[in-house]
Amino acid sequence: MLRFIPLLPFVGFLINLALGRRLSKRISGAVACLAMFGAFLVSAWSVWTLVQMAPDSRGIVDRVAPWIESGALSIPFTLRLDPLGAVMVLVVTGIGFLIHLYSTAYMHEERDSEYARYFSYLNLFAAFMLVLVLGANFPVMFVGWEGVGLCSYLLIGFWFSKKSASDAGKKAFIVNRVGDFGFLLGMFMVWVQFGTLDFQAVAYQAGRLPPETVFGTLSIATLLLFVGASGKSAQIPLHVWLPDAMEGPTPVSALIHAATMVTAGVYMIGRNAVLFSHAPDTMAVVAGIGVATALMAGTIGLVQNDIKRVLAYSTVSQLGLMFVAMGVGAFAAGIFHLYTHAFFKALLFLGSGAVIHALAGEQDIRKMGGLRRELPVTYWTFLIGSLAIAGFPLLSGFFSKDEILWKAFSGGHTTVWAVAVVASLLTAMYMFRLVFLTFHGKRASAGSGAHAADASHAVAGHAQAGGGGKADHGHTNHAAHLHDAPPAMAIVLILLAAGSVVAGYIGVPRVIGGSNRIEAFLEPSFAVPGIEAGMPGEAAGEASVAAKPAEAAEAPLTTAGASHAEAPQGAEGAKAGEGGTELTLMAFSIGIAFTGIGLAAYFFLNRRDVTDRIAASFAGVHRLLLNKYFVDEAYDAVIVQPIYRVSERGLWKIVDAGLIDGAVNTAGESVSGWSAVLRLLQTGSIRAYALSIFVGVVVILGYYVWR
Amino acid sequence: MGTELLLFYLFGGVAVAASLLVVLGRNPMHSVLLLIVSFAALAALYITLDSPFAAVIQIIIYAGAIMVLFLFVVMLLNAHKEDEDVAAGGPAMKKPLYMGAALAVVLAAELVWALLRAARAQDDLLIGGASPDAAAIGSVRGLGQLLFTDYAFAFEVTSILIIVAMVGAVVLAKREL
Amino acid sequence: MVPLEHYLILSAILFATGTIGVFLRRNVITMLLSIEVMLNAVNLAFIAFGRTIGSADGQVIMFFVVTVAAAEAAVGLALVIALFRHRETLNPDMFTSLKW
Amino acid sequence: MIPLYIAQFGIILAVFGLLLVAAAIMVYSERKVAALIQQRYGPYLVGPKGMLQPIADVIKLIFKETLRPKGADRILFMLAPLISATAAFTAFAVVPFGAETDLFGLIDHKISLQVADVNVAVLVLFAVTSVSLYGIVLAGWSSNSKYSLFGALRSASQMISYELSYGLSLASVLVVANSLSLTDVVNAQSGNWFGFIPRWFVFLQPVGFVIFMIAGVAETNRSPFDFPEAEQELVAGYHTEYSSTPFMMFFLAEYINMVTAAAVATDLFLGGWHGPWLPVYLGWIWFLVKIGAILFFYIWMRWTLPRLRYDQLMTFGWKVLLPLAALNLIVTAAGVIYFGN
Repeated sequence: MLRFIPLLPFVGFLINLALGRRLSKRISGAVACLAMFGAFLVSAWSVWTLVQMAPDSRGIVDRVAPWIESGALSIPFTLRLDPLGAVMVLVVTGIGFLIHLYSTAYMHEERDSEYARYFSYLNLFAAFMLVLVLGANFPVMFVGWEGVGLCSYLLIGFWFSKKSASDAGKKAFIVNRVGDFGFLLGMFMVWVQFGTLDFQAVAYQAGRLPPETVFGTLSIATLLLFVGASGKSAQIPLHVWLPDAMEGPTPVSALIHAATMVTAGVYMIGRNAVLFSHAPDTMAVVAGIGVATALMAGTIGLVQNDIKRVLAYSTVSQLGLMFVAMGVGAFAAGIFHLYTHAFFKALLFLGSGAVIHALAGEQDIRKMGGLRRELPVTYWTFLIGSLAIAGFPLLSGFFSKDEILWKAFSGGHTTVWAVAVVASLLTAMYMFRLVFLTFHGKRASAGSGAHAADASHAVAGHAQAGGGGKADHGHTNHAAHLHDAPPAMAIVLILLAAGSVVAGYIGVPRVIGGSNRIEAFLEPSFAVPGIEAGMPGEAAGEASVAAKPAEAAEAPLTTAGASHAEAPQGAEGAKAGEGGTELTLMAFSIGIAFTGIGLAAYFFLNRRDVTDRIAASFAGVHRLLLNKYFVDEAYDAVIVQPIYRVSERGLWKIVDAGLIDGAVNTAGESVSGWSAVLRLLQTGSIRAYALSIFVGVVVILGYYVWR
Repeated sequence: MGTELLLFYLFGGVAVAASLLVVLGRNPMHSVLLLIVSFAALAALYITLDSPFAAVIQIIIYAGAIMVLFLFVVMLLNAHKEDEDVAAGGPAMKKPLYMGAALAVVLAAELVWALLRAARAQDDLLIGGASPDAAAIGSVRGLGQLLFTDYAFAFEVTSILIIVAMVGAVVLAKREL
Repeated sequence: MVPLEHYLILSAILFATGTIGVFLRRNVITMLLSIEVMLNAVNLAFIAFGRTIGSADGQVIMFFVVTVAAAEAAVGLALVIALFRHRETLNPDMFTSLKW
Repeated sequence: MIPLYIAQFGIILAVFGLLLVAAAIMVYSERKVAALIQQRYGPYLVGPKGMLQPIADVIKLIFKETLRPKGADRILFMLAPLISATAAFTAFAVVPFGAETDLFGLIDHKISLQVADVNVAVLVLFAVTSVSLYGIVLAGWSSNSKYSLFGALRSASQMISYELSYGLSLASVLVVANSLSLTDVVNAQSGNWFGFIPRWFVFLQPVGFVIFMIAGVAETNRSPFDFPEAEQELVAGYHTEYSSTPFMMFFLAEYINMVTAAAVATDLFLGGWHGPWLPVYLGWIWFLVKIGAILFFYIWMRWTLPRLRYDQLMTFGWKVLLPLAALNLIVTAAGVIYFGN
């Protein structure tokens, strides 16, 4: 049954691929959307069946086919749905479907063939993403992993005729290669260590080991895996590709580069929770990187002027937060935030898409302003999204983010917590800077903006990354007069807004009367698997036995593992004790959110002059932030240029032109030379040929005679 | 024994003489006819070898079909005499050819040697002593069974070969395609 | 019963005769004839062997050889006719345009 | 009690003589029948009812001068008629014309009434026929005249073309008789079906018989297939240039070939010497009767039917007769397999 979840989008992809250029927009769009919707229904159904099962033995397995069988290595192509996967699947198919719907309107101005191409890519992405999520072992997941990488490349470079777009695509692809390399190595180490690649088997065996106190195999493996994760999820130092990825169509940014694909890293760590929680060093690294990324991205986001780039950096920083959660062992919290974030970040991107749509491809927020009245739907939905991400009380973002912060604090990582708090403050600030600059105040220069858009459109390719008027969207024909999102978009926006409001309520913390249902739901996925790992009985028994010391050792680290599953009331007691602190922290983070909003209001709504003055006085810092800490430049200087030089001077001029071509040419010339000699044998006289044959016969026979 | 040997020398001599004349004669027509004679002699030898079927085949197919074909061509092109050394190579061409002829003699020697050795090797795998019963070999029935069981595949392939040859001959000889 | 060797020597002589013909004659038809002579020599050897070891395989192979010879003659003569049509000669030394 | 080889020799001589006589009779009867059909008298001066006419012809031919055209190939020109005649005689060697007999106790054990009882008789017949072709071809080529050449070419191609159908129709009979020896074939036709229908293969193989007859006519270059000596087109075809004895040999060969063909047809299809009322040792009478009938049929055809066109002949041979014969053979083989003889 599970196999149909990825299969449906894949079929849609095939259809649009095969006869896309013959189908009308309506049909190809319908095909894609229906495929996604079907996938959504199937996954909803299977999740429902999953929920029916006993809490700690939830899991649906679909053995599609034996795949790689070689000696000890046996990798079946198996799909498994467990609580973690369930959340991801719902996010991917549900939000994926909404974004497909949105795209039908957003991409409407493309040519039919382009339109079909877009949707075929989108479907393909969904298929691969679902394989990634459902894969029951590393290689299957890796298939999805690479597949989504490919689709991301294709979709970022969708307008490949625009150089910046194709460059961004290549950049994303190459940076992801680095990460994937790490992933592969990690996979190999896991294989060497455990002799299996099935997630549950690995988790089971890892659960039996004591957590590494010293830096050892597990740490290396997990670190390598984390490299992969950070590549896919744009963490330092591999975060550079994500902002550029905004060259792609906005729905793509929403789906791939905000909601689903970039969270694959987080998901992967969650998938290997047991493994990671046995490698404290790695966990520390994860937390550190995460928080650093969150802070850095937040600061950058504060000064960017491209609406989508701001969102991109916000995505990066949110991903950072998720990694913090992972790092402190609050896997459930991380996934929870991933889930809520999918809603409001998709919402925000689509909203920005609506804005860009309305402004004829204008993306520079300095040229916007006062759109509140022209685009009410967009405005309100966008506002809700911003509030949610800023952690406004009782919106989804509030619960998830607060959960992370609390877990970090209660886990004893106070520094991490502190930085994370700052990051969330920044989040509130840049988000509302965005809101105010875009929708409030007075219109800076709408017409000129539109015209600039047209101009820049006419001069394709002049638009460099980060520049204004990047003409993401192919509107040319409407000028200053604005129109709100067309119905398809509007519906999606409203749905997502509703989602961002309510999505959090499956994870209301206990202290405020909620029963953190999602956590309870997710925990089994992070616990050391028991029977359902498909282990023989007695092995399962000793598994549960072996699990205990492991958790005991984990205790200082995290509240992960089966502790909840085993002794909820004990956990309750513990929580009751901590309750006061948690409430305080909650109040504190609420305060943070409001502070951020207020500061944003002060700086970007009332006192723009102050802002400019600050920016002027801290010109250096400002330029630093504006140029994203010069990371790209650094990479260019440290990695790209040397490689380029070596390739040009050494590999090309010497190795290729010198050795290889030389060898080939010499071979060719020698052949022609020899044949010039041998040509003399070709007298063209039949009997001469016969004679030569005959001599051969005589000689050979003679050899046998005189032997 | 004596008569058989006598027959062998008689027909063998005829065959060799005829073949030599075929090879040395200058008139293609005569060559063709002499070749038929040598075929006939060989057929006779086949009969002494208890292979009447082979003999008859030899006559029917070789003498009756292939040679008629040659005869036709000779008659159509009426190449009475083979043209003298107007060859492009001219005398220069001759040397290697005489060398080839000389080599042919060498080859004959080598062949005799090799075949005799093969014959000696043959002796130990004789079936049923020095002279197996003639009926076993001579009977057309046995031959047919062999042909359509063990050699069935080869037989089919031959038929394909024949078809290809037919088509090829037609295509080649057609004046304009 | 004539010993096998006699037949073998005879066939060797015939074969050599055929080869001589291939080289001495300046007439494509005669060359083809010589080739037929060679084929017959081979047939003789086969049948003689088959007789000696008392199996009919020799004759079967002879049968195939004959068939192949027929095919060869058909195609070869067709070629001869085509050549004669273009070159007005049967002298193989005139057909030297196979050269570069 | 005379030794065997003498008996054999006697038979050979008898066959030889009989063939000569038969040829003479054929010449005579042909002219008579022709006259009959054309409402003439035909030969009637020489001997009673002109019966000695053939002998007169022979004598005349023998005493004529032998001419050899300029530029004719001396050897081959003389060789050709010999080949034809020899082949004609040889062909009959394997044709049995009577039941096995001990010649009224003259010899100790039975011999069959034929020159040589080869177990591949039919194939031998073929071989000889294909050789007899050379007589005609060589005659045409060696006499260095275009008429002869054309006649030769025609007869050669015609004989080759029809030999295939000839062989196939014959093969189907062999399949039924399950033997290659003509004697066995004949013996397979002894007895009757339902007591009154003789088990002749003509009833089993009607199609084969028709094909065999037509092909036989073509093989013997008789009208309506007598292109090799189509008078109106090629004077006298391959023997245009011949005179006196050589010519006589061709003449002889032609008629002997007819007789042979008739004999073979009789053996294969008409049950050879088997027939009602007569004792077995007189079977040869039946044989002669049947041959006579077939020969009369030949002559009859010759003087009744017009000559076709050459291309028609070829088209008919290759596109009608050959496929038909092949089909017939296949059907026959299937039947034999199905009914198991």
